[in-house]
Amino acid sequence: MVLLFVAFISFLIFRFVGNPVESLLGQEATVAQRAALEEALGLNEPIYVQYAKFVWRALQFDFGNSYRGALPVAELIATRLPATLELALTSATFAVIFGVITGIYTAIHRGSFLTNLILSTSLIGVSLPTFLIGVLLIWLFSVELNWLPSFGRGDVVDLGWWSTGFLTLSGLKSLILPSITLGLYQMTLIMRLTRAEMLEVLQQDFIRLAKSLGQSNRQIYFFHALPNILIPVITITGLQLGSVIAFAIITETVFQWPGVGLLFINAVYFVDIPVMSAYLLLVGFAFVVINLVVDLLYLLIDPRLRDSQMRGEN
Amino acid sequence: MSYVIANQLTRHYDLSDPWIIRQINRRPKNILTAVNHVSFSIEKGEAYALVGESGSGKSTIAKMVSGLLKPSAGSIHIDGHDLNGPILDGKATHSMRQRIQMVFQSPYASLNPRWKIGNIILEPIKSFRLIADEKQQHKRVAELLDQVGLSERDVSKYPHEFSGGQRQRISIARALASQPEIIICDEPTSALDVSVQAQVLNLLKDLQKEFSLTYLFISHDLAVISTMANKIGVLKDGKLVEEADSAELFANPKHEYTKMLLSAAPNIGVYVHSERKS
Amino acid sequence: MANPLLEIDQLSVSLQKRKQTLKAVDNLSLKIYSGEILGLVGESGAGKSMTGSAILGLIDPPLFISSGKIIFEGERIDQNTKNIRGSKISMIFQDPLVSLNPLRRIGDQLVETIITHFDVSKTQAFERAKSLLEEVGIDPSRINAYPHTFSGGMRQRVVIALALAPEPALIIADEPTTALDVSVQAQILDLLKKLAKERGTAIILITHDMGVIAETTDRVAVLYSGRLAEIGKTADVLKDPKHPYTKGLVASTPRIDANSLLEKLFQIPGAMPDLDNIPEGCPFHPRCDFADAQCRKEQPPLFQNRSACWLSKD
Amino acid sequence: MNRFMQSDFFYHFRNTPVAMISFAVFTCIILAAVFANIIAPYNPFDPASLNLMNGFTPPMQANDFTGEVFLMGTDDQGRDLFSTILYGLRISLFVGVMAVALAMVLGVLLGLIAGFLGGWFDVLIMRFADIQMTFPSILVAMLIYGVAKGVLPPDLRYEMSITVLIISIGLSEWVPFARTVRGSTLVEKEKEYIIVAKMIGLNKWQIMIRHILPNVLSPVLVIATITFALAIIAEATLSFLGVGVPTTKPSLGTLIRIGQDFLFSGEWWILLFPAITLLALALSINLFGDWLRDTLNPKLK
Repeated sequence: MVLLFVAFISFLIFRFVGNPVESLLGQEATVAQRAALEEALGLNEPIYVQYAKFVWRALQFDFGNSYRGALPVAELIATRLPATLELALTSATFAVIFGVITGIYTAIHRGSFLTNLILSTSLIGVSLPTFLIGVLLIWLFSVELNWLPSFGRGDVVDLGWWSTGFLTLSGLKSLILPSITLGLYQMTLIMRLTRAEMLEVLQQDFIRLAKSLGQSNRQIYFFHALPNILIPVITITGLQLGSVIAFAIITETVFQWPGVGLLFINAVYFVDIPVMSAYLLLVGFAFVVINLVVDLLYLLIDPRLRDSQMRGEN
Repeated sequence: MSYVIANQLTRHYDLSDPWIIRQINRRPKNILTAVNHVSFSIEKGEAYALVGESGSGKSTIAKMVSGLLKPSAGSIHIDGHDLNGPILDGKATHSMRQRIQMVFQSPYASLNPRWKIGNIILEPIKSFRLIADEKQQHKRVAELLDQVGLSERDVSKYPHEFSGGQRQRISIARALASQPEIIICDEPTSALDVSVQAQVLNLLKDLQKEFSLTYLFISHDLAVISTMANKIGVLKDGKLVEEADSAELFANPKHEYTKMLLSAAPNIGVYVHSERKS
Repeated sequence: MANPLLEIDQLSVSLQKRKQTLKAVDNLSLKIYSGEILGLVGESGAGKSMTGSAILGLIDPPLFISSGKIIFEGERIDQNTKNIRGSKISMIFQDPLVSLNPLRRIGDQLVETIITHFDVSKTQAFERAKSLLEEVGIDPSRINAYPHTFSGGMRQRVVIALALAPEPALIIADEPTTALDVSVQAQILDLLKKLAKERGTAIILITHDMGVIAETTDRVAVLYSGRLAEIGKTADVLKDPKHPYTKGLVASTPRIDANSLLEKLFQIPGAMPDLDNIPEGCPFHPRCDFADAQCRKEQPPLFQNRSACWLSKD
Repeated sequence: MNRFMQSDFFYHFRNTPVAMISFAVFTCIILAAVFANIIAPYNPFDPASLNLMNGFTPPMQANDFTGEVFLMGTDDQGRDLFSTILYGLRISLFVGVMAVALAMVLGVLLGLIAGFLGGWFDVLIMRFADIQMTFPSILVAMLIYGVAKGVLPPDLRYEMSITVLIISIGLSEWVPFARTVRGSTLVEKEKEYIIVAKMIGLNKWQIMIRHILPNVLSPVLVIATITFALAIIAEATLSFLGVGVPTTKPSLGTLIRIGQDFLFSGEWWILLFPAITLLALALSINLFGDWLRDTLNPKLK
């Protein structure tokens, strides 16, 4: 459902924005040339047929050719995807681990010095645009200290169709700054959410009951509170994971990281429609997959949902 | 003929999944019958009470009598007019609406927190176009406030400046503003403290006498009902299981459920009674 | 008479608002004996729940205990509550829908509480949990069910079983039946009476409902504006109230009676004052028909261990 | 007004230094931007006043050729950085305010109608919002920007770029408004004062505008402050990426983009001062918004 809708939007963009015939042929083309190309691209067929064909081709990863460079879009994306996925994965892991830990810590130790420090830092983190974090990190670690590379992926190893930067020292070094840049904002979000949920759960009656029954803080935090904050945290984390892929656009621009984000921003710049719509579909697809995983995790955690699913209720 | 006649009132709620999901799971429609063939009648100037526990359908009946909800089957006649009848003339529904007003349980949710008291009470007067002249309108608001035991100075205050009991008084004043003949009281005192509850119940009694109002009283509290209603209907799972004059019902309950309710209801009378007898 | 199980001695609970110190509970003294049900009755804001929380050490900022002692089995517990709380004193809350952890099986919650307090194996704890469920009238075979599968009244029974798990000497029940239907309320109150009688557990029943007090408690303490207005055997207090507030309360409570329709209810004018607006002298004097100059100036002490009213002086 | 001065809200404000300081900083920035033409020593948009010889003057140092001194130094074209930042602020703030206004009006209206009427309109709007929410707003803004660029004829692209930017950011931020308003509307419409309003015969629009709208606005205020910070950051980000305002009328983001290019050659001030300004702006709005949320939401008190 979501995918079909996203597909429809990207189809509309594909079809109606920046007339592809003109983009391909230029303004001086003859009428006959136009007709021939429209025929070739299938633009003379009814809209719904075009849409069906678009979806059908998309299912086979056929998004047509990029206007610039005339390479197949699918191929372009395939070569760029590993870079983005590695970056996104690293920073998401970083964001989730540190976000949840600091979130719980700051909720439990309210008002302590470290908590206040973390909270005020996090507010700066939210207010700092991602690109500025990137630029400042480059300035500090690349220009002033000269510790880490400021752009690119470093050396990569080809594993068939996948090229990885995880296996070389320069690859790993190149990964550090971009993933911190990308993960910092998500981390603060996850942290603030975890903290807010934790504080809310700790005020519930069943926590007060557990407290009045003399259970230790450890039991209360981990046995009672933690499972109850997992659902919202997982939801947001899932959403953030998707955002990470999209936010990679900014990070990739700052660090000249050769991923799909950089591809997209260039596409926007040059109005390269097939690349834009394919990218949109890709991100939509990522979200659908993540949502599915999140839904499955819900069932694992919440018995109420499990029961209603089994009874077939909604 | 009785003033309010509810005849075979029935209300279903459709709790089923969308059609397509039902087809996939091969399950039938899930219909809840909240009110099941309930009939009762209220004489003019009488106070009739519906008593029942949660899920008995008493609030659904209140909504149907007030015209907010259409019955799935059955009919309601007020003063000989069918409430949901074919007279779809705008004026007729307007005058029907004016005749029936409601007082609700929550003293907090029943007043718009952003409105001044004066405007809250004035709104029905304006909406029903009862008084056109602005000076007369203000006079009427002051009069209404006085009738419920509040002061004219309160018109420019906001609801949060009042206590729960005072807010219920404001609600009552607003209900009176449209000069209704029937007031439906949906648990009007169950959110109030005992000492304040007595004030509100007494006020309702006084107003009933003064304006010969007809009350439909909805409550789960038998003690409250015994001080307010002269006729009582006992609801269980959407059905009327017993109906009697209140003296008769308390002295000589017939249905098992009524007996159970009476014995379960906490009653301070245990002690006060024995005092009287001794 | 035997030594009291719990003694509250001149307890005050305060809060700081702007620059005022407001007293939610003011100079309250009470004694509770084993095996009795003591009712704490009052209208909203009278300080009855606050008193319960103070006994359990659940007073959270901005509220604080500003003076007084709470003595349990001869030991002061107002400063150090950790070891007493839960093992000797349990609590039951108003809303059973939120007093159980929705994500944990009721058995797990019971077993966990039992293991916290007793040195028993998991299987032993499990058996004990089953017999507790049986005692409160729940089929022990449902031990592995989740809270959402129980009705409100059943859930309150589970909460009571939880409260019983540490085998406490005192249970504080804060409006335990307010959220329930009348018929279920009667069953829960019967259960509490049975526990007090069979186990010898003392129960403090906090409620606003004079009917519940009449039918359940042995002794009753009437609170007004955080102060004790009257205390005594339930039968005495209800039959022959000494304090004008209690008199008004009893007379304004509607009773199930074939004749009551004809009479008007007795009504006390006005309403209980807000915390920041408690009048000088006896807090009830603006609403009292018998108030004189002394009432307006001086706060009455408790006379004859019964009533805090100048009228009761002799 | 007197009532406001005595309210808890104002009392709380007076007793929260963070709220007061952030509000003061924010006010200063706004005033500086509004009166930029009075405060700024140069007009950076006037090519005649530029002297290329002044390029790359470090802050508070005399230029090697002309001997002029600039508070925050100059950029590559010899523009006085302080003046450029003030004028850039104007553009950033303008885009932010307009985008938030657009998002707010759109979101509040759609949320109110969807929540009150329910039915297919609700399903449609919320479904659309869900799907849009799955894409980060910056991506949505970029996409709208890209599409608009594709639709507009090339000669209009330059002139319309700020309008396009406002619309892109505005359309990408309406969802939180709509969701919140819909949520509060669903709660409010079940309340009994609404039932009374129905009983006295008010129509849907009267109920929506006169009764519900005033009661759902306080969370909107909080979201508006937070969205304002987001919009300013979004504008800076887009400009930084080169898809925002044109370089001839630089906003803060554009300045940072220019600054980044000269980072490696040691001209750090071109980056630093715009960055600090942006941070101060976003931080003060966020701090104030945070405080506002805590104060207006009694649940967290």
